Amino acid sequence: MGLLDKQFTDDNIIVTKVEDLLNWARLSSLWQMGFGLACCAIEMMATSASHYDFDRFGVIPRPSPRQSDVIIVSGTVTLKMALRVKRLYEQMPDPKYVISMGSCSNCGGPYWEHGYHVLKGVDRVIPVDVYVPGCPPRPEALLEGLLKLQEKIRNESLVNKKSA
Amino acid sequence: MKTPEEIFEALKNKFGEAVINLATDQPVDPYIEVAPLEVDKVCKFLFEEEGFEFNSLLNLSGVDDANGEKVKDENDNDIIKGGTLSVFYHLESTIHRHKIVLKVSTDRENPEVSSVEDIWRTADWHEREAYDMFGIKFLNHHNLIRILMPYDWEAGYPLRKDYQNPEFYKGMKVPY
Amino acid sequence: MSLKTEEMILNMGPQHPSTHGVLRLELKLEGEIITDVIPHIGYLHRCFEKHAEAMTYPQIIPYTDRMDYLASMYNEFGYVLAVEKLMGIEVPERVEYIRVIMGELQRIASHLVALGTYGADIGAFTPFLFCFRDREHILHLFEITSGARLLYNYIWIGGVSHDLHPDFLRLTKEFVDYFRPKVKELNELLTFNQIFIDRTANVGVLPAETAINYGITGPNLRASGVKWDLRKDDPYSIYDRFDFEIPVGNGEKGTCGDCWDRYYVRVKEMEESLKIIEQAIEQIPEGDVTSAIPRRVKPPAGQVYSRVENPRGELGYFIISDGSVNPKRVKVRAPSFVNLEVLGELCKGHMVADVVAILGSIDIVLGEIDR
Amino acid sequence: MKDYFLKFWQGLWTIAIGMKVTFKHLFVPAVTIQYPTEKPELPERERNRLYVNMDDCIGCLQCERACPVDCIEIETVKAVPGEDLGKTSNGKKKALWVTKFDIDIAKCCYCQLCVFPCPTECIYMTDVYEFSEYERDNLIYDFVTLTPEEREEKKKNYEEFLAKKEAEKAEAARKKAEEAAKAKQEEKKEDKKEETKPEDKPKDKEE
Repeated sequence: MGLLDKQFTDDNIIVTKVEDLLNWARLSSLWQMGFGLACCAIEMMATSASHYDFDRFGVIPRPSPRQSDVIIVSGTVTLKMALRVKRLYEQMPDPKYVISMGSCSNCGGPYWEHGYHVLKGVDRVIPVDVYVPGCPPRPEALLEGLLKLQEKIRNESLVNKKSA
Repeated sequence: MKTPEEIFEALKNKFGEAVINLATDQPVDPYIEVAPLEVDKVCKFLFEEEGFEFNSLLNLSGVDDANGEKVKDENDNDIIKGGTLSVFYHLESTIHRHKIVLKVSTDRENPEVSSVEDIWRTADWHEREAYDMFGIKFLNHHNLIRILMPYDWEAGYPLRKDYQNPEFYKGMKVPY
Repeated sequence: MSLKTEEMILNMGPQHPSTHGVLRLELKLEGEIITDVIPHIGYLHRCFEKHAEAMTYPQIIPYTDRMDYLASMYNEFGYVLAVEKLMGIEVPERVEYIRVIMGELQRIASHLVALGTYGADIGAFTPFLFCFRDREHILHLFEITSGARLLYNYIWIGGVSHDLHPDFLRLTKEFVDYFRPKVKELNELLTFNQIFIDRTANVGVLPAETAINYGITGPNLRASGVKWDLRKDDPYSIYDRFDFEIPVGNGEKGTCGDCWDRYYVRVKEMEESLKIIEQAIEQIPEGDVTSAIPRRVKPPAGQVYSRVENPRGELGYFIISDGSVNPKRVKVRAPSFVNLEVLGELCKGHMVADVVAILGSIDIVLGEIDR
Repeated sequence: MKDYFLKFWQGLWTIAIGMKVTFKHLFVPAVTIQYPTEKPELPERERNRLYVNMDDCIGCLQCERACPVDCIEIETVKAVPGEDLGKTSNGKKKALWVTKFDIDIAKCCYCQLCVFPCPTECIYMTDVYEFSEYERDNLIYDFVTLTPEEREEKKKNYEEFLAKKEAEKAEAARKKAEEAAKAKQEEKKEDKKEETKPEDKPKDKEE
C-alpha cells in the first residue's frame, strides 16, 4: 500500500469505509490451512467436526497454503519440521495470519526442557498473531482464539498499520 | 513352550563361548547374554530350529549402560569414557507361546553388533533407531542411516547419557 | 506395444491432508504405478525417551499420554502395568474394572477417529462428522471422570487419580445403548457402500506370513486372518474374565487382508468393546481406588517388558530401572512404528491414489511413531 | 458387461441407503454448540487454567517439585521474628513470605500433578479456558499478592535480620573467646557464665 500511504496520512471517510469493508470480508472468511501436527490437531479436527463446527465462522480447511489465509500451528514443531512450517507460511498469500495453538507451539510446552529436537515456540520461525494456551486447548478455546484474531483484523488499518 | 533355562542350555550346547550367561537374578525378566558379533547366528538358530521358532521380534532397544568413567572435557561438560552400550532383543514365538530376552553388550567407543534385519524384517527400523539414538553400528544392515533425527544432524547421538545439545541447528536456536 | 517410462520420484508430505500428521513419503513411480515407497519419519520426534530418563515414574504418565494421543488412556494403562509389574503392586478390583472400561471406551474413540478419517480420505465426508459426533460422547465421559478431554493423566501407578463420577456408570450404559445402532448406521453409510468397497477391496493385500515377519500387530494383523489378540492370548489385567470375540478378516469383499478387511475388523472390534464394557459395568465392585498408590515410586533395579493390546496393536514398554526414582531407560515399542514399516510392501504395484487408501487403513498415529 | 451394470446398480443402491441415513438426520436436533452465545456446562473436575489462592500458600514448594514440566517458579523468604503472617484456612501457620510465584501457563501441560500434593489445597485448576493472548509474555502469571516494593522489603528485612543475627553471633563468639581467655588466665577457677544466645529464632518450617 505504498501509494496510499503517501497520499492519506490520516484516516478519512473513503479509506475508513473501504477498510471496514475489507476487514469485515477478511475476518468472516478466514480459510484455514488444514495443517495438523500433533495432539492439538485432533482437537482442531474436533473443532471443525459436528459439535463445534468451524464453518460457522467461515473457517474452511484448505489443503493448500496457496488458498488459505490463516495457518493454525497445532502441535509440537520439531527442528525437522520447522523449516517446512516456514516454507508453508511463506507460500501463503498476503494478508496471512498465524494462530499458535497449544503449549507446544507457544513455547515448546512440556518439551521445553529436555526436548533436544523440539523448536521452543513457533514464533522463532514465523510471526504469531494469537497464542491459544492449553494442552490441548478445548475446541472452545480455539474458537475464542479465532474470535480474538477476528478482533485484531477488525482493527487493522489499510493505511497505517495499527497495532492491535 | 520352553523355559529360559532350556533355551539357554540349547544355545550353550550349540554356540559355546558366544553365549555368555543367563541372568535370572533380575526382578522380572531373565535374559541371556550373547556376544555382539554372534547374535545374528544365535537369532537365526532360534528362528529356524524346530521347537523354538521365534517368529516374531517384539522389540529391539539400545541402552546406554553409562558404566564408564566420568570425565570432564575441555568445555567442562561431563562425558563418559569407556564402558558399554547394550542392545536388548525381545523374541516371541506365536507358535509355541514362549518368550526370551537376549542381551548383547558392546564397546562404547566402537559399538558394533551384527544385524538381524534379514531374519525379521521388522528389525530394520528398530536397528536404525538404535543407530540414530546411540550410534550402535549394525553390521550388514542395508541402509543404516538416521531415522528420527534429521539426516544432517551432526551433534551426536541424543539418547547417550552424555549427549550435549548444540546451540543452533540451521539458524534455529535449540535450547529454550 | 509397451511404453517405457522413466522412473519418477514424488514427494508426499510432510504437509498433506491424508498423511495423518507429519509423514513424508517418497514415492517411486513408473507412470502411475508405484514401484517403491520410502517413508521418512521423525517430523514429530518429541524426545519422549529422553524425557523419561529425567522424570520420576509418576511424572512420565503425562508424557505417555502425548505419544499416541488418540488412545492416551491405553498408553497410560500399558505404562502403569509395566511399572506395577516391576514393583510387584497388586491393585484393587475396582481399579482393574475402571481401567478396563476406560481402555475399551478409548478403543472405541480411537477407532472412530480412524474410521471417520479413513472415510474422509476416500472421499466420504459425512462419516467423519458422524464419527466425531459419537466420539464426543466418549470424550464427555472421560471429561467428567478425569477433567480433560484428550490427555487424561488418569490411570496412575497403583490406582487411578479419581474415583468414577457418580453419573459415570449410568451415562456409560446409556452410551452403549446409544452407540449400538450407530455402528449399524456407519455400516449402511460407508462400509457396504459399493464405491467405498471398490476403492478398498483387493487393495493393499497383506498376507499373514509377511505380517508376522514384519511384526505387524493389532487390527492390521487380525485383518490378515491371524487370530492374535493379547487380550486373549496373553491376558493382562482382568481381560480373562470377559466374554468377547476376536474379529478376524475373512476376505468378505475381496482378498483376505486387504484394506476393506482392515477397516471392517475395526468396526467389528467396536462392537466387541461394547460387550466388554457392558459386562464390566455389570460386575464392577465398590471399593477404594487410591489405596494401592505408593507414596514413593522407587522400583528395584531390573528390567521389565510389558505389553498391552492398544487400539493399534501391541504396545510394549521396556523399562530398565537402576533402583533410583528415575528410570534408566524407557523404550516404547510403538505399534504404529512397526506397522508403518510394511507400507512399501503393500503399495508396490498399486496406483498413486491407492497410497492414501492403504495408508489410512493401517491407521497410524505419528506421535507414537516418532515419540 | 453384466458385471459392470451390476456394480453400477449396486453403487446407486448403496448410495441411496446412505442417503436414507443422512436424510433421517434432517429430523434430529443439531448437536452443534453455538459457542460464543451458548457455552457448554463444564464438569466440576474440569482441568483448565491453574489458579493459586495466595492467602493459603505456605510456600512449601511441593507443587514446584511435582510439576513434570517445571513451569512453576517459587521463591520464598523467611519471615523475621515478630512478623505475623496469619494462618491458612485449614489452620496451618505460615512462616514464609512468598516473593515469587510464577506459573508459565504457556508451558503448563494441565496434568494436575501439582494439585494433589498441596497441603493447603491452595493451587487448583479452574474451568477458565478462554485466555488466549496476543503476546506470549502475558501468559506468565504472577500470583504473588505483595507489591514489588513489599517483596523487596521482605527480602531486605530478612537480610537485615540475618546480618543482625550474624553480628550477634560474632559478638557472642567474641565474648566467648574473651571469656575463654579470661578463664585461662584465672586457671582452674571454673565459672562458666556464658551469655546465652537470643532464643527467639524463627522456627523453620519444613520445606
